[in-house]
Amino acid sequence: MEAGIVLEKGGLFDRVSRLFAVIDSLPDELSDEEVKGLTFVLPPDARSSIEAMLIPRLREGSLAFMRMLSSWLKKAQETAESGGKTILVPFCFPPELVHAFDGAFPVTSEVLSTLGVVALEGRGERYYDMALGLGLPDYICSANAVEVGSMLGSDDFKPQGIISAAAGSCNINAKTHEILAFYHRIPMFVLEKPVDNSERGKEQYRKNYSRLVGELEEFIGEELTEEKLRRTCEKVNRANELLAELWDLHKAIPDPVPNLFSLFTYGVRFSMWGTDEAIECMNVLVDVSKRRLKEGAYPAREELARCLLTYTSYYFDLAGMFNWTEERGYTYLGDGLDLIFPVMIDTSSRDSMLDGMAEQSWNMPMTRQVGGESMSMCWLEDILWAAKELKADCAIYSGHHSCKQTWSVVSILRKELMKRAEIPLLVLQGDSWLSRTTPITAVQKEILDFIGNVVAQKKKGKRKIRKRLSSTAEFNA
Amino acid sequence: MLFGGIDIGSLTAQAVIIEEPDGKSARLKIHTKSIRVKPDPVESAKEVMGALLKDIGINWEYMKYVVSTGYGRERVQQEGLSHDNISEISCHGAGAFALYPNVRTVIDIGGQDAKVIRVGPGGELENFVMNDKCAAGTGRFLEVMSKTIGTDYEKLGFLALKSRNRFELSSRCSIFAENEVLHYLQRGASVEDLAAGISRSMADRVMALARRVGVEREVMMTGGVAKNVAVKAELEKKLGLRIVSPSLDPQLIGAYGAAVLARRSWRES
Amino acid sequence: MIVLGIDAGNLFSKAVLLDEDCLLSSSISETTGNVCSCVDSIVSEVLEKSGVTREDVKLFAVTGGGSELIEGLYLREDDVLCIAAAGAYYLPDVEMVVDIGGQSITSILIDEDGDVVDFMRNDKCASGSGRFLEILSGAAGIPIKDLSNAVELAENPVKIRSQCGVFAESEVISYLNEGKKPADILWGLCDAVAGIVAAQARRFPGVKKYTITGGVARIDALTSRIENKLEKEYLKFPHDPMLGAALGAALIARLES
Amino acid sequence: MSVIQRLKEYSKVIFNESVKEWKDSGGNVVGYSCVTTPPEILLAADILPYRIRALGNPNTEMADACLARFNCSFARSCLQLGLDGTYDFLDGIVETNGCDHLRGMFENWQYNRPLKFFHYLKVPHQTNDDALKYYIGELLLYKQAVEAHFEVEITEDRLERAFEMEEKVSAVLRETYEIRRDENPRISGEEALCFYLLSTAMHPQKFLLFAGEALEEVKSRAPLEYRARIMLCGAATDEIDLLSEIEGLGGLIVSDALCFGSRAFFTTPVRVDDRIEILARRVLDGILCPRMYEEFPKRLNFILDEVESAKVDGVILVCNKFCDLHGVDNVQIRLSLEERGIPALQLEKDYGSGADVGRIRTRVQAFLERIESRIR
Repeated sequence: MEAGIVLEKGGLFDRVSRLFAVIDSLPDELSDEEVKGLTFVLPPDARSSIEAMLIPRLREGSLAFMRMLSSWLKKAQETAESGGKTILVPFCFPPELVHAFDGAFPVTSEVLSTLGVVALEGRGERYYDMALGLGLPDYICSANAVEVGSMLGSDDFKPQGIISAAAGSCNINAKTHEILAFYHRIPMFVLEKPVDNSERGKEQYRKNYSRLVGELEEFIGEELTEEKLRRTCEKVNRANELLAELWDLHKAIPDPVPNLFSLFTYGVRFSMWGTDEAIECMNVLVDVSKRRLKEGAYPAREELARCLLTYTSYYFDLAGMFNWTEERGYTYLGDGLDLIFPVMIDTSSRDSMLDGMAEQSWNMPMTRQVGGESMSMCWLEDILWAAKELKADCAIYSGHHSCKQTWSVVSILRKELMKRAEIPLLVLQGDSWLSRTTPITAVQKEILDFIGNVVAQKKKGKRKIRKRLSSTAEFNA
Repeated sequence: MLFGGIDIGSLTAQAVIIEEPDGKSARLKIHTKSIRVKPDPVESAKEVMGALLKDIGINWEYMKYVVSTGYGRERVQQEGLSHDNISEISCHGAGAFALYPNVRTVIDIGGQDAKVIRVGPGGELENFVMNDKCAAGTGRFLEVMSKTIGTDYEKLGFLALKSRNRFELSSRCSIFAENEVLHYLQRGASVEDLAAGISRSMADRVMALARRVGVEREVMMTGGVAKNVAVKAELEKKLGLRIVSPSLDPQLIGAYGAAVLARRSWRES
Repeated sequence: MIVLGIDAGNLFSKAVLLDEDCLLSSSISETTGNVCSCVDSIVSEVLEKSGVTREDVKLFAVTGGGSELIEGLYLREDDVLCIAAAGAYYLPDVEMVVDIGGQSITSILIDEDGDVVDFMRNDKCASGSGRFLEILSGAAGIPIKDLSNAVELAENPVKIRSQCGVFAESEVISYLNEGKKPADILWGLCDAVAGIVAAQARRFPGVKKYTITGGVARIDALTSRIENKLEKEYLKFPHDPMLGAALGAALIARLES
Repeated sequence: MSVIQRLKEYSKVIFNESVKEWKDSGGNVVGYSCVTTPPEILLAADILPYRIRALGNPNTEMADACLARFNCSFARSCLQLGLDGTYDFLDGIVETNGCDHLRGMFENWQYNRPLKFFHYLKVPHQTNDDALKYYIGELLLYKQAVEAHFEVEITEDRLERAFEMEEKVSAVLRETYEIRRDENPRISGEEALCFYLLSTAMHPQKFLLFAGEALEEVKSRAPLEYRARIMLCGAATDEIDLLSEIEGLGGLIVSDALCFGSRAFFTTPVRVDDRIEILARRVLDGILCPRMYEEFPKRLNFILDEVESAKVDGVILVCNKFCDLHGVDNVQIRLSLEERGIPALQLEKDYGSGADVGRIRTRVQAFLERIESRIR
């Protein structure tokens, strides 16, 4: 860091890990009192998020998710301590490839940023400011900036390598990884996604993927044997089945899957896919949802709107976003990051498995949509498909400033959604990871106005303001 | 011998004259004047310098060398009111250094922009950064906010020190922040807490700048916002060091620096 | 039937008193720290002006940011609906209402029945908003009410590029310091704001006829520029456009009764 | 009016006389926006390649209804000119994935005001052999698409002639840079930019005549005065005004690493026979754009060499707000330059330098003063 600015002791990763270490010591069943006691010690921002997760209807799922995370964080540290290689990966890269190695472990920058925002005092914005302090622009991806800021501005836990898998689908993500590697002099392995949906493009991607595998084997100093691959791929397939099951549960009306589970689902996907922890966590999410389906449980009197979020959600206030909406009868059918398109991997041979993994990687969120040949059309097609599958009656775009790709074509998405499926799209301008951009109260007002006037209104039937008013006027005249 | 500095800000215009008695004695006299700006910087320059000269009963022609800085500094020179024009960044650096040679970092928050200036051991301009992103964290931001809670930004500092509970100002855009502050005000938030929140968010913005060029002891704060004790205190906390206050009104440092540079140019020529 | 409509906006509070279609009286005042007392004062003002007693008023309706702070049995409706209602009712064939409020621009698409189909609002940046315009014309030394007349005097207009309120302000100040005339700067300002509004309005391409509400719509220098930029027909709001939401609230109240 | 004066005036127009003539004589014009699009292929098909520019156009009303406020203002300005009809003289467009903003610009352009010919040339972000092979394939598809739509055959000797023309053009442009680099520069950065702008908005043969004359005039005139020798690095900067602002303050731009500048034609010679492969290698190996995620050392070294050979006093790193590639790369460059004691100024600005020019002037003037106070 530059003159006069001292490195902070312990950054985002360290703080979050210590926070989550507590989770393991918790009993499986938590009473309301125990929750109170547990959150008592937390700073206000963290408390509100943890409380949001631990309200009765979410408690079981949340605990499973938090356990999964704490073991993810713990294993990352253990890998580092035991001289293994921790590798920073973006969310749009399937971490199972790294899990397949014995001596390596993936840490996902967006997941870490989100944890910082959810669980740290001041919502991790301090780290975002550190990134800006370096001179990085205020329009860089907050999903990375929070974690990157911590890595640049504190003596935080550092990875030994970086996989830059957004090359092709996202400029800023790739650039952020580049400057991180430059700043800490750590190797960066680029996995480029050609913006080309033709067979040439796919072939090129398979080449790039197997080159990456080779580079990793050399870097980690370990051969990726067929057994290791199979061990992992089988777990991936199991988790994929559960993912598909959860997806189908979303189709029920009202949706038995709590809003927050959307975040949990890809939280697992982006960190522990290909491990037993992922399967355990997914199992709980599915079981809870099935139970709720049987009981016909739903947080509000009626399901007023089935919203498909087209990109991300807002993470800086879980209570104010996920729970607030479902308590009003606004269902999250999931957001753009739930568009994972699981691929069942053929485990018959090393090649078949690598091809399957490459295909899975090709189908990851962002990589698949804005990394596609046409950002607008690839994105639109997936959203249309999901909206139809899940019987969505409205869509909400919420993202962050740095997503230049979605921002530059969201106007096309809006027009086409209306034209092709009569689905109205609310465009929110806040930032998923920064409350400072648009306070949650403003966001909530937008959503209320939108659903109240545009979505629920349709169901209630028209007000016919013009006809009725003029008739009353005539009547009274 | 007389050397002058004229600094046209967005709200006020300042003039400083350094009077160097003939003979060996090094005792310099400093005369200062400050007025509200006129629409035209040339007018402001004429008036503020004129008034100052009147105060000390001296005519323009006795001025050996004058440097203009701030808004419209070039035009002030073109109109023959100054011999040279120098950016306010250099002037604040030079002014702070002349007052206190141990200064290495100058944090200058003016009406429209915030700057962090690094000065070398010889007083040279080593590096600087100026807010090129959002304008939150400028004097204007603080001014709008103060107006919203019905005070001025000097008093706002003292209010903030009385704050009991933490209030986080989430918006950065001054127009939205104004709305947000109103929102809480209408819902019964205490003016003290709001003031503290505003000052903290100010300090955050400035810190982001400071990190970019780095901060080295001693640090001096100049510009109008330096008069806000809460922002200063917040910055001291974040930097973990004490911030030196100039022995001159912080708003005069620019003009004083201009005069200092005028004197230097005269000697070198 | 006499109906009272209130719009407790973030920056201004407005009240209207409607007897059927007849606007008996209206009142506008800056929203202070205490919304309730502010609303009370404008309510008593409209009653006084029109010589109507509280008892004569059959319905009270309130909308706007501060509405939840107002005690008493009021019918609450959100501002999108109210603005749409006002536009729909007073201008029978208008398809879009663009409301330029204190710190945001909202374009509301309405169908032939006058129901809201869709709307867009900028919740991130306040550029183009009423406050934006106010601050900048202030910086140029012209109170916002004199804007239109001042702009008439423009000879060689400048171009305002910054969309951030404070930066635009320093742009204005530097222009002043370069010796540019306030009129020329304000011309550029109106043009810039008109551009921002037009961009917002263009997001509903199909629309042919539209109107503009909100305080800023009072400024002809602006509405005329917006009109020139949009290849759509501008219908002038028949009452003080700043009263749009308040009128809408009253109208909705009449419906719900 | 002097030749250089005329050249300046000429470069300020988008649909200039030369392009008009070409159109009137029934010629086709195809637009491209990124230096990864080799113009040779179009030239060989007897099509006029035109590099899409905005020349500082600050108006983005129509574009703002498509692209968001968070998109680069250069991309928005270009889209505006596409939507308001300024670019209707184009018979087609070649899109590249130069950056996310440009991709968005092209998609909105094509969605809202489609052109007859539209081809997407996909350029890898890596330089390894797989990437090279893929890109060669892409260039062939690009060639075929042009041949198919405009019903021409791009033969080897047509290609050869195109190469020769382009080589001559690059030679002239390089010469302008040599003159600037000189102890006593006789061309300003502003003028050099005009040379480049014209070279991509005119048929090579016409340009060579014009530029030749201008160069003669330049060589015979007196050296330019300056306070400091500046190198300007950064994004798509076709804003003539911005450069004249900087030079007006005394910072003579003696070299650059700009997309509308050296980056477009400072290519290392390639020794292979196949012409398409030459084009491919030129772009992948030669291009100094921050979109190439693994090539930072190359970019830095180019700047360091220029600083050395052009005796640069300070480097100004310019970038349009919301530019991801340069926004981050400029930080890396700034850190690396300051490390070596080379003064660097990061200048983030809205496109169309009319925007807060006052603040830009303050920062640049202070930067020059900083350089001088170091010299003192």
